[in-house]
Amino acid sequence: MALRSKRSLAGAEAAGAAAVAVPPKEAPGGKRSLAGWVYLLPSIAIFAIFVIYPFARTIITSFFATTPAGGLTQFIGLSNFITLFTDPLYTQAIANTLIYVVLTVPLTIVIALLLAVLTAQDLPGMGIFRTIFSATMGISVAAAAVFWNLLFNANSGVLNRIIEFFGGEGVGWLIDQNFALVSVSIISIWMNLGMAYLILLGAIKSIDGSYYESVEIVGGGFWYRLRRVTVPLISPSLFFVLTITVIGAFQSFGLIDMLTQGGPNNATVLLIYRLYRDAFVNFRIGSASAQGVILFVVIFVISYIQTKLTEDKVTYQ
Amino acid sequence: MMPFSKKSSGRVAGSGLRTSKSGLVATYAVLTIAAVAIGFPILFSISLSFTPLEDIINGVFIPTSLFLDNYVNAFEAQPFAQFIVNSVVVGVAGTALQILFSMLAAYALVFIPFGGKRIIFLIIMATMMIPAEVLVVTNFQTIRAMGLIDTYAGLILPGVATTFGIFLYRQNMMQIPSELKEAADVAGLSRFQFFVRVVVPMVMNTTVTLAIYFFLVTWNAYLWPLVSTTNNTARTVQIGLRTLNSSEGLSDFGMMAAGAVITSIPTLLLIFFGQKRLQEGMTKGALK
Amino acid sequence: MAKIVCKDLKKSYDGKTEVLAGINLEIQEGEFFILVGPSGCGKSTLLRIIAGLEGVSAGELIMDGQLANEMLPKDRNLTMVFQSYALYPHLSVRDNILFGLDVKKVAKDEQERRLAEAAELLGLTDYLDRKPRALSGGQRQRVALARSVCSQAPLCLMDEPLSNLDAKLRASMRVEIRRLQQRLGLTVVYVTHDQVEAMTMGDRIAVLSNGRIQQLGTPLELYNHPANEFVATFIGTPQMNMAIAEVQPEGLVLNDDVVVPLSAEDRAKHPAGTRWKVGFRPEQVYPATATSVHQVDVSVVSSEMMGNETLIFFNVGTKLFTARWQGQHRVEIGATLRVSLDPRYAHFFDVNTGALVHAAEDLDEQGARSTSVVDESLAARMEAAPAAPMA
Amino acid sequence: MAKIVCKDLKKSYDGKTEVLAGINLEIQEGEFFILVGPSGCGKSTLLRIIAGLEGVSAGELIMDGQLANEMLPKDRNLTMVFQSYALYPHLSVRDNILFGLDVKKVAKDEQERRLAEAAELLGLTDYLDRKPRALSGGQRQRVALARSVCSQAPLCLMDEPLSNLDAKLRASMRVEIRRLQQRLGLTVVYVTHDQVEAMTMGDRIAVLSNGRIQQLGTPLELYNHPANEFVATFIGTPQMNMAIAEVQPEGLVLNDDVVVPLSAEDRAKHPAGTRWKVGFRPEQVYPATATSVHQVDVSVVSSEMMGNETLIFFNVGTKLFTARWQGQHRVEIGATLRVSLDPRYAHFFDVNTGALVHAAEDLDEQGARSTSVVDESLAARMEAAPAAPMA
Amino acid sequence: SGGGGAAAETTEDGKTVILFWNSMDGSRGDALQKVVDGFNAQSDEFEVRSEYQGSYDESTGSFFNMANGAGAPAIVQIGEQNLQAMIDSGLVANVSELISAQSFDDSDLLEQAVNFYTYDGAMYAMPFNCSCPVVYYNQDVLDAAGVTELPTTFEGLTAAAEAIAASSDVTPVGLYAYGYALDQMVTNMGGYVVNNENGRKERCTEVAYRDQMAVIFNWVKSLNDAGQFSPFSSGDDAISGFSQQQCAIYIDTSASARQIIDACSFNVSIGFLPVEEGAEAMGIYAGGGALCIADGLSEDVARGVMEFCAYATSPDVQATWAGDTGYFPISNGAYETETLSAVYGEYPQLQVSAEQLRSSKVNNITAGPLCSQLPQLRTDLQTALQSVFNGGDVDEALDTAVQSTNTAIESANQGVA
Ligand SMILES: Nc1ncnc2c1ncn2[C@@H]1O[C@H](COP(=O)(O)OP(=O)(O)OP(=O)(O)O)[C@@H](O)[C@H]1O
Ligand SMILES: Nc1ncnc2c1ncn2[C@@H]1O[C@H](COP(=O)(O)OP(=O)(O)OP(=O)(O)O)[C@@H](O)[C@H]1O
Ligand SMILES: [Mg+2]
Ligand SMILES: [Mg+2]
Repeated sequence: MALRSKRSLAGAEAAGAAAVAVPPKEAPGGKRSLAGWVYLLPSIAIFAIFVIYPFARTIITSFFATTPAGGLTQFIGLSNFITLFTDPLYTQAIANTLIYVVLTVPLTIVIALLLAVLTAQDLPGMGIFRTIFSATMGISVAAAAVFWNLLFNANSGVLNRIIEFFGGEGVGWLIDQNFALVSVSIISIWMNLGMAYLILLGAIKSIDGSYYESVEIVGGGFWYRLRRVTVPLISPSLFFVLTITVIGAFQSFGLIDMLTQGGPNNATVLLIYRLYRDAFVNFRIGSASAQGVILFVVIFVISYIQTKLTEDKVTYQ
Repeated sequence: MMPFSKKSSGRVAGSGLRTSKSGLVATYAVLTIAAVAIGFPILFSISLSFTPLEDIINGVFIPTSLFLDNYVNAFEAQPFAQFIVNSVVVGVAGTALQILFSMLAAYALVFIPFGGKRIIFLIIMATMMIPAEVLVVTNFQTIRAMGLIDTYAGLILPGVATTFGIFLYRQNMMQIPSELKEAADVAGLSRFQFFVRVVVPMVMNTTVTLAIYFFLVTWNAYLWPLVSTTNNTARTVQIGLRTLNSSEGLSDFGMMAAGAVITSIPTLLLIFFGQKRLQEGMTKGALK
Repeated sequence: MAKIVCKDLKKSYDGKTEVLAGINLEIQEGEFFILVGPSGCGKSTLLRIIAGLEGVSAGELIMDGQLANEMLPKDRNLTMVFQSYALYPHLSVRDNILFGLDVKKVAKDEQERRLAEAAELLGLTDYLDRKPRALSGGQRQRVALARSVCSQAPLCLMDEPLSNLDAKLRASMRVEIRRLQQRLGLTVVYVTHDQVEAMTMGDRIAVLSNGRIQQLGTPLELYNHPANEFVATFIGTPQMNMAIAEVQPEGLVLNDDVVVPLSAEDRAKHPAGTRWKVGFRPEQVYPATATSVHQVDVSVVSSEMMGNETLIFFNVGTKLFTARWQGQHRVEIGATLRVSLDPRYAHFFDVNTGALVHAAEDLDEQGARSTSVVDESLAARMEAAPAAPMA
Repeated sequence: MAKIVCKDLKKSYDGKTEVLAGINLEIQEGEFFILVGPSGCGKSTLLRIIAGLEGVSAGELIMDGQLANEMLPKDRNLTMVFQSYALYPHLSVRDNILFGLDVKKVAKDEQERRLAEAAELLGLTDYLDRKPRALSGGQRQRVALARSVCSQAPLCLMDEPLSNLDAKLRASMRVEIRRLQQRLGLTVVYVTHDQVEAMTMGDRIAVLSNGRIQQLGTPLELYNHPANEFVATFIGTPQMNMAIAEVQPEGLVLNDDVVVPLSAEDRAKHPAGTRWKVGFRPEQVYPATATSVHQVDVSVVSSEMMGNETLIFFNVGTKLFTARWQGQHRVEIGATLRVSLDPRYAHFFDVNTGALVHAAEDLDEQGARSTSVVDESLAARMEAAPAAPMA
Repeated sequence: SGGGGAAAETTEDGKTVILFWNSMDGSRGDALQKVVDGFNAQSDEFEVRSEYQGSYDESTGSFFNMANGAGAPAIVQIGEQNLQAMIDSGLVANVSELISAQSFDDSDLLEQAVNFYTYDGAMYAMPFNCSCPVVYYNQDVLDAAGVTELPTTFEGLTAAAEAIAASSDVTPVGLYAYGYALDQMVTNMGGYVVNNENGRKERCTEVAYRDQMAVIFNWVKSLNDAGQFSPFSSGDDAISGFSQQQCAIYIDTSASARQIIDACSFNVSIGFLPVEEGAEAMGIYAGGGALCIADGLSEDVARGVMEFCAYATSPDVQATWAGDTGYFPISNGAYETETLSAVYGEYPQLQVSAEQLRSSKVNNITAGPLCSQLPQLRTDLQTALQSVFNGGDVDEALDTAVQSTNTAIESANQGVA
């Protein structure tokens, strides 16, 4: 995230695509307004109390040894961090997480975009498709874990039966360490698709029709329309979906907890799952706090890079 | 009437555009495949919820008769009615507040000039990157200090400010043509009046999307509802669902599938009707 | 071959009111075809139907000899200037202008060439790197126009493409568009509200109203032989003065008020009947001379001096009549003016249907005035028009 | 008291180019003030500054005697018709028109009254329950206008409010707006590209170009005494014919090409110097009579018949000249035409600065033509203009 | 409320409320409620309010967060893996003291169970629900393979596996990575799971299972290499695999026994965990759940708590509880009851698992590991085993596990040092 840069994540500058103006476009009576803070107050207060304050505490805790109940016992400096980075399992968790992000994020977005584009047309039956595609949003992780466990079950799972029915060979979806992360990724894509789809669909539907008419006359085909009109015009939403999907991927522990518990052979230990285990099962609060800080930094850095890479391509009207 | 009258023609996003025949075939083919792939797990679990455990263990997943025991068992095992009420209350109230707070904040960020806006926005964005798991314990203590354990308020409060909502609203509000704000300024509307009369209706689309999303997130939440409650008075369906799952020994898959279906029905209905509403209430961009 | 044929084309948005209630027309290849009509009469709708952006409710649209009702816009090989511009906010002016050319596989250097030419033509050269939101209204419209110019598709649809430009620029654009159309042999369907554009640019004009074509013809046909009252008042500005006229012994009574004396010759020439709607064009409401037969005294309600001409308004019954005189004339409000309302210059319409019964006399068969020869007598009359030099 | 005073107002969007480079003007209470200028010259910007929607980079804006640079739009008590309409897509036409009235505490029945009146006036009565997107371009513009009409704020800013309307409607809207303005004593600042609107509606016109006011005056002042070449060519349509003129023994040489014979009297009247830019209005390029002193033979390039008048184009050097003659004249392309280019009717401009050196002669001090008395001789000349009846 | 620091809450009819947090999900929740209802029905003075709090770990976490303040429970059910953390937190009472203070009769409690929850002479939790891993056999397949006696050694199992492989299509052995079974097997083989005598002498500082674990892992590896092994992803997966005859032998908790026997269309036998050839089985420790009691309870509440404990551990209640859930009773008397006899009559196999515990020796080995990082230890072992499933090297896998667990123990110990 771009604290430093002029253009930032989410295009903080977007308020001014007009911000080209060097003496900023100040409508009269503008700058001295306190009103902004009044509108922001509810959110800011909640953020301060329930996000920033506890995170500050987390940061402090990360420098301490703790009792199982979370009490701070002794200041140990960076020891929690050092321990983590010398732990090969932790570095593996970092690697797993990155792989997981790379597996899930692009596919989720590409599929969601494709489906959104196709179903944005007012064709008969679209209502049903739209409902199906957004339906996974309504399935909780717990429920999803139940379904997919039965689908992925290596020995009796439906998926393998289908594969075998067509003459293929079954796969140890969740127990083969080469497949487990992929399998979890598939479920994760399935689960996150709904939201991404819905946001993109909404964005596409609110594009003014004349933009499509114009490209239609020019004769651009499906991909041209997608590339030159749809994607640029929904780029803010796309960027947003990208951001939340990335962040969501970094923070998805429910599936892991319920399906693989990090296994087999640590193949599916993600940073967040490791954090969860240490905080809520092993009661190593200090280490968990340190992991929280690390995770924050990792997400921050990734988001920042992502912002940098995409900022030219995101246009706000 | 010509074949391509309003009803039958494929139209791109609100315009009068039509799609070619081959395009139509391809479209439906892709969509059908996707629908099967995406819908299958759900159908599968619905099927499972009507199948006796013995069959499931032995790999029979399709009910041979209308077997309702799983549902009966689920309702007996957990007070789902109570949980659903709680979930609805928490979901509705939480969603309403999230919507309100996000709208207000986004409005300030887009339409009100004031110093420090950038920084505030960046901080808000950054909060999204903090893993919720590390906040739970401290928030529990905060809520307890407020005396809100086992209350709806305690369940709702920590989540009512959402970066997600603020961001999406901000995005949407930035698309409102500046002339509309200017016309309102000229007409003498106050900030709040502009907010209520123009911004709120014009971001209705986002509101519906967000409302669905917030509701689902609240509905599907597990960790915080578990931590912030100690008994069933305020607990939500996900805890009920999780409770069905046996951590030791054999899980009753059928009952769990039934539970999963029970807890998913309200949300699926919401998506279904929300989707309809979304399609109807699609407000269009500005004119000319 | 006719480029576009509409056969009984109908369109309704809501299934109740018909915006287009049966349009029949043929547009020839290479024709500059103008569509005019009051605001909301369906001009844009018709254009959008031709473009394939809007389906039709009934009827046939034939393009290049093929039934095109279901043809996709991109298969129609046309370009369109939208009334609302349809500029892409995320693209620079340059990319907006070039939009779509790559789909047509136009080579890069050819694109650049066309871009440079169009930008030059439309005075956009300095703005190529801007985003549309940093342009003025007229500049945006010019970008939309430039896109169409660059496309060079054989059929070009334009929806009020010059409405936001100043007179000077508009005048030069009129010429340029016409020139381009002729050079490239384009077929153009052009919607406009501007009389000058309608009269000077088009090969033919269709006047649309109430979902139907009221008249279709060359500009002068429409001007000289308006098919009905609607067309008569719609074409020509200021609009034709209309009044109910009745033949009475004392003369032609307009709106039960003003009596225009009639000679026997006049009476003989009248179309059948005794009661019509008659229309006098403002420029044919002349000041009366001593010898005028048709002189009438009217009281001036107001006047407008526009530099090169003066409009003088007076009441005929409850209706306001306009006289349009060359030069600048200061006329007092309330002053009595003696004007000549010669029935020879009047169009006669059926009082019920509004259909033309009898066109103004001094028009020949072709609808052109007989004064088409520039001779010395004309010069004498015109040169004399301005006032004598000041003292 | 002056309603609006601009003192050396400057505005730049990018900090580099000045869109407004020092505007000084006073608009009086109750005045109908017109802003014209080429596309992109800053008209909308100035209007937006007056409305308080745009800050100024330098200078003072004084409204009702108070410094208003920082005043909020809503405190300025004005109404505005936006060039882009600014209709709320989620509100019906009715609510769009009434938008903001309740904030001003206008009673419900008063609102209804005004709504009915404005809708009637603008022909929107049938569309009140529609959403803007189901309206045609002109209908949308009318809604924007109706909102402004309903508001009845004492200051009304209008940005090309009639550009998308047909001529007929536009003519009646001109009258109605002017009437309303006078009835309610409104101060109106009005941006337009339409010459007729500019000439007939405004009390005064300001011509803007290059970020500066080129001239400010009544319509006829601008027409008769254009301060410089820019104004001369901008006001009046078709635009004034401009040529470089040099006094030579054989006469006045235009664009090193056409020689206009000069009498001694002519030579005496010339302004100082021997080289100017001269401008002839198209309507003052007359056909030459046998007695014409200033006759010139030109070759016709093209002509346009517009019904009530004909434009004839010919080359003077490399420049195209236009003659505008009443009536319909069929002129062959390439035909030789003998026209009279009387220097009395020419405006003389400094060849370098473009400033007016000498206005056309037949204009009196007030800028009105001396032919202001409607007398019989005028009538004789005008009545004679149309052709004799056909055989 | 009925818990820690705050004043005791009473019901409308004047009963003192005892707040009891449990982690009994699935059908076990109903069985527990039955116990609670039974107690409430017979007590005039106390009412136990039982609330589900998620898993043992989640419940433990919440208990920590409550820090015995308002709303905190008087009794919290924990898993054996939470014991050390509970003790470390200082929030739980010394149950032995309560036992003597309230003159609770603890003579009938299974000594193996008491052994686990006792540290330094003091018992920190009241044993309540007990289960242990056992070996399940598909008796039909065994019969067909000619295996007449259930093996008790790894070598025996290997031989049986070979016989099965020779005689049927069924994969002989199946396992899922089940950490609890692994440390129980170490115990059974006579090894300490963690050092300092399973953390009983002194706080443990590292793991001690290396040798025994190597034996287990090598055994798995050899089966795997021989193609006589089928890995499962979870307990549920394993149960359905076993019942669908995808394996003939597998190890799982005794708590599932009834469901497995019911679900399988073939005869199911249950046997003891294996040891190495020639070694004697040491027995197992009493894993499962137990009841921790909040420290600093008022006299009144404490009395109620002990009354409830007495009720819950009484023979009849334990017998019914065992019959309802599949846990085995932790009171000796329960085994004499008719209730249990009836169950064992119907499911003779169930007796085996109880026997496995009851026949265990009582010493620091069978006291079981006392270690705050027991969950981590098991996770690491599971990981290691899964890597063996996937063909990984045994030593490498174990090294990694040992290393990881030791780091965790070290870091956790820092906090309580
Ligand atoms: N937001 C902006 N950022 C940068 N430049 C701008 C912006 N808005 C307008 N301009 C430029 O300022 C100049 C004046 O614009 P303005 O809209 O005032 O023109 P206008 O006189 O109203 O023209 P038109 O008749 O075409 O509407 C134009 O050259 C335009 O490109
Ligand atoms: N999407 C729509 N839904 C319903 N009615 C519509 C829609 N679009 C246009 N109309 C109506 O159809 C009629 C014709 O509209 P159209 O845009 O074709 O008019 P137009 O002739 O182009 O007018 P203008 O000169 O004002 O642009 C209008 O009365 C308009 O209100
Ligand atoms: Mg239109
Ligand atoms: Mg403008």
